[in-house]
Amino acid sequence: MELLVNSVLLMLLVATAGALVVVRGLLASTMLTSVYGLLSASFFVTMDAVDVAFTEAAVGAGVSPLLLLLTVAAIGRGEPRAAGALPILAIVLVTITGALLIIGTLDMPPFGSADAPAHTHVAPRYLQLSGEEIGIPNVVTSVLASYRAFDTLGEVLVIFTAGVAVLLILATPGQRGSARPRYTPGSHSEPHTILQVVSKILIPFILLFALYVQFHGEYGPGGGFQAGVIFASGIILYGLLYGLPTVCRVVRPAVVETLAAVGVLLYGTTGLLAMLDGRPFLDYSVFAANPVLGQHIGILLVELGVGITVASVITVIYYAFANQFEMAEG
Amino acid sequence: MLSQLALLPVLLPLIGAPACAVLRRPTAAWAFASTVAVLAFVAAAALLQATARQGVIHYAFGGWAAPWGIEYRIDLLNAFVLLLVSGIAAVVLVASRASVWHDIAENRRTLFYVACLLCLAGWLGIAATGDAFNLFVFLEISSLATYALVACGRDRQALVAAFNYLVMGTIGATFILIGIGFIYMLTGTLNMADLAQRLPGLGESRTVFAAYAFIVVGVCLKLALFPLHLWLPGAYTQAPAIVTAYVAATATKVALYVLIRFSFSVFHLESSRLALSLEAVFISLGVVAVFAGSLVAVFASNLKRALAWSSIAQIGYMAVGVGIGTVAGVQASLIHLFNHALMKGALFLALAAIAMRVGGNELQALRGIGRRMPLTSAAIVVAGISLIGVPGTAGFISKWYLVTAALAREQWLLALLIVAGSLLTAVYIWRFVETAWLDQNPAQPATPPQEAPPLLLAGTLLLALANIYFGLDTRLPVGTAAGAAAGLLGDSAAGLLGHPPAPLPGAGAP
Amino acid sequence: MSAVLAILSGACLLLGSFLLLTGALGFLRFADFYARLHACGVTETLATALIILGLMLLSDSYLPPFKLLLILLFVLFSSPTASHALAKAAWNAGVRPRDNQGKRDLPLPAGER
Amino acid sequence: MDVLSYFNYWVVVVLMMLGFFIVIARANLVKKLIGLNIFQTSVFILYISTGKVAGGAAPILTEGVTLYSNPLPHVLILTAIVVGIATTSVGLALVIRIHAAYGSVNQNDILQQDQQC
Repeated sequence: MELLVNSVLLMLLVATAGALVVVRGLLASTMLTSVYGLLSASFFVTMDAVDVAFTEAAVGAGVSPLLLLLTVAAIGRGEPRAAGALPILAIVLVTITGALLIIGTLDMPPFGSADAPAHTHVAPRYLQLSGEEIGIPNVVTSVLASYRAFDTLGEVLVIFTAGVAVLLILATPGQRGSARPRYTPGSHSEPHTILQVVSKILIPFILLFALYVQFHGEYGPGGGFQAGVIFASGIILYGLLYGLPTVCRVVRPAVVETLAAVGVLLYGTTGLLAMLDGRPFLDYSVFAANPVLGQHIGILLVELGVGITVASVITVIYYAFANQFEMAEG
Repeated sequence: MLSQLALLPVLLPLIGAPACAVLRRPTAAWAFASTVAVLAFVAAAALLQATARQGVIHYAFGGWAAPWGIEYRIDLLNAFVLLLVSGIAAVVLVASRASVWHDIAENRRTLFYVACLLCLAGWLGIAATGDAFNLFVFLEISSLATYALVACGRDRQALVAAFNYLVMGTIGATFILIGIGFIYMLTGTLNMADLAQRLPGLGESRTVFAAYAFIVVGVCLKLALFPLHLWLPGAYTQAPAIVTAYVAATATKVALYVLIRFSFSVFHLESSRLALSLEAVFISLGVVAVFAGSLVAVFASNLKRALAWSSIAQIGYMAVGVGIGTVAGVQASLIHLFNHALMKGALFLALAAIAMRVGGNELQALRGIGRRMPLTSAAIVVAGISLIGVPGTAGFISKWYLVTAALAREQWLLALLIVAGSLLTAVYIWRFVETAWLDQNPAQPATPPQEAPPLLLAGTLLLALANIYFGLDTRLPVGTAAGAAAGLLGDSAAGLLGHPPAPLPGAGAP
Repeated sequence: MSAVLAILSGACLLLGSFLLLTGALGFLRFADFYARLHACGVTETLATALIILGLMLLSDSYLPPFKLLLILLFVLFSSPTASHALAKAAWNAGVRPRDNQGKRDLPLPAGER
Repeated sequence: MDVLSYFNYWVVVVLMMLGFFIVIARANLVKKLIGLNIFQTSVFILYISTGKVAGGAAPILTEGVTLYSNPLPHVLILTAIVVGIATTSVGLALVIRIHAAYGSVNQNDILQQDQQC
């Protein structure tokens, strides 16, 4: 049964990717990308990677198509063009890469086998000991926020870098401050009454759900990153329906930009506190006499830092992109 | 305190970048970023001294022991690259103010320095880490920041260059990710030291071969080794002047470090069946890169573009050193890594000054520049003859060790080609000398000297003089490189060359 | 008791899946944009509701049905709204209802654009 | 050799090739980024497939369950997904600026315009 679901999902993925090769319109490609994200998220669920599936659903099927749509809106759909000459070089390169990949798979441990080295060397400790060492049920969160917390700091820094990079690239010369949207009332000609009413009902719950995901990540799938994305999506939904100027009055760009840095600093400071006590960076045992409690506090703080940065950076990126769209319109 | 030293060079820019973003005034951001870079440099110098004295320094994040947590294992090679990168970054950032104020619009300056610090954090994180996946994460931090910095160039072509860089860089990073995934499948670990122990036991696994191939191709994309160099000329030429100096002297060096680290300390290339074929690949690609890069540089009409192509040629020399694959070869490669950073740092800083005064780096516009900006032009010449490899300069030392390493393997032709490549270098450096002093611009009356702003000039001269200093006192690069290469190849025979790895004269040297 | 529940739940799931299938068929076969939207928009809401109901009946504790109920509420709000947004966007973009063969635009009642 | 045991990996290889092909062969810059996205996502699928243990449960400790799938690839891919979206957003920002500067997002048009001046 599992095998059947697996194969069907994989075939759908191949079909989507194939369609992406053929389709030329940007709007259709964007939709297919979203489908691809959703399908891969479903596949991750069948592979027991619930946290990853959650993230991929939020990012692959949500944020990245949204950014693509905003881009397409700003640059126009463009005319689909007929294919040029057969891209021989591309075919050769791709074939070589594919051949190399196939060669690489030949000596791999078979799919799903429990005695593969990947499942016998480092990972067992996480599964066996994280219960008593960290004391939270979600092993992915344990590894993410404690055993490999430095990687996660790097991850937060990556998303922070993305925010900085987008602002740096899209800041229009001559404009004071960074990419601040202009306040042009009535840039949306038509009110979306039904959508606005429904979203007004939903947005509080979206934000509430984000908080649930944020603080429940130790027990179930979820955590700072997913929560941040969901929180930002609430803000983005508001922005899409009420216009950029309105959302900017509610959630000020300057505040969000500062919060992006604050999240990283919160993470970093959590790590630094251990150093002040002479222990290694990100050693949470400094927070409480009981090491398990210390881990709890540390993970809570660190995840909060992740959530704040992710929510702010995604909002900042949305502001910057939507601003470009409004400039293209006006 | 000492126990925290291993982390300090990385941690400073890593925490410094978000802190810098909170600053509102660009001048404050510049001062802050420069301070952070200088402090990181001091920390790296102390770290190098500590590693030279007591060997490998371990640092386990979060207190979790090695294969389960992330670990820094700072040996001489890590410390050497950390010192070089943070040193160049410190000089360039301190010197950058005037040029950045000239090139970058006011509302972008603070973010510009944040991106610079993020870049630095990424590079230092790559150079310090002992975990394969952690390396990938920091690689992406530095890459993303670099794309944005390149896109800040004044011309619209900068945007295209940045986009191409982004696409190729991401392909490279994804290849590295595939490679890491393969070796993780086979060994179950991501820790480099642990990998090094477990990989040889796998014998002739085709998956190991594919993993190494993907990692090498990915790293070579970042390294811009011919023929994977396509992003480099555009990115270097179109980036803001100061960014070129910042990136050219560091990013490819870090990529070379990654190549060496994976080849010799993770995959143990020297003892593998792959060694022979890879030797041929690196040496031949390296030699082609030397000639192709130099030839394009000779005919380029823009000095910045010429030097960008020259970087491709110089990367070729480093690849040759890796290809020779002996302790001497790797040592030569590392020495050249160090010296080339000094040369290109000085050259591109000087070009930044010229771009400020003249408005561009077209050779045609540089006529008579030797009289208008005598010190800056002199710095170009000094760094240029170092690039050629004239005795008495740092470049000579690199070439010397490279030729010696080739001869030790009885590769006569290779040695000859290395020397011949230098002659081509001499041609394009001569073209600058000719334009700057001999070719008077008839339309333009003799203008009074108009030197670069003081800090920029100081940075340029410091790096140019470093080229002379390290041509005469070679203990720091040669000694450290010898120790690092010996450590990599697990061979204590480095002493044969007469350079014991340990003693380091004041690690705070420029 | 549990047998009855199982049969009930199975019936809900089957009916829901069948409705989804008809929706998909309509989406493929109908003539114009609005008819297609109608086909999948209407069936989807009911089908999702039935499937969620079927899953709720299967569970033996209180928390999962409660969560499913929340999801159901969310779907009941969001799915018709999404259909509405799509239809409105299509209208604004100038898509007009077509005849049964999908060959030409239908004439609009007087007073409409 | 059991063909089925490698089926997953081979499909993933096909996905990667398709994504990689879009990146190289398509001249539209947005399309290139989409291809990059597909390429990266396929690598994620490879990693996650590695982490699967047949008959295992999701790595959330539950009483009575002894066999879990490997959590480590999940952690790595969480990070990699973030890297992916970061790259996409920076790339799209560049595309918007390129469109403003050149009036086109087609690689060939841009190349042509650059050569003219």
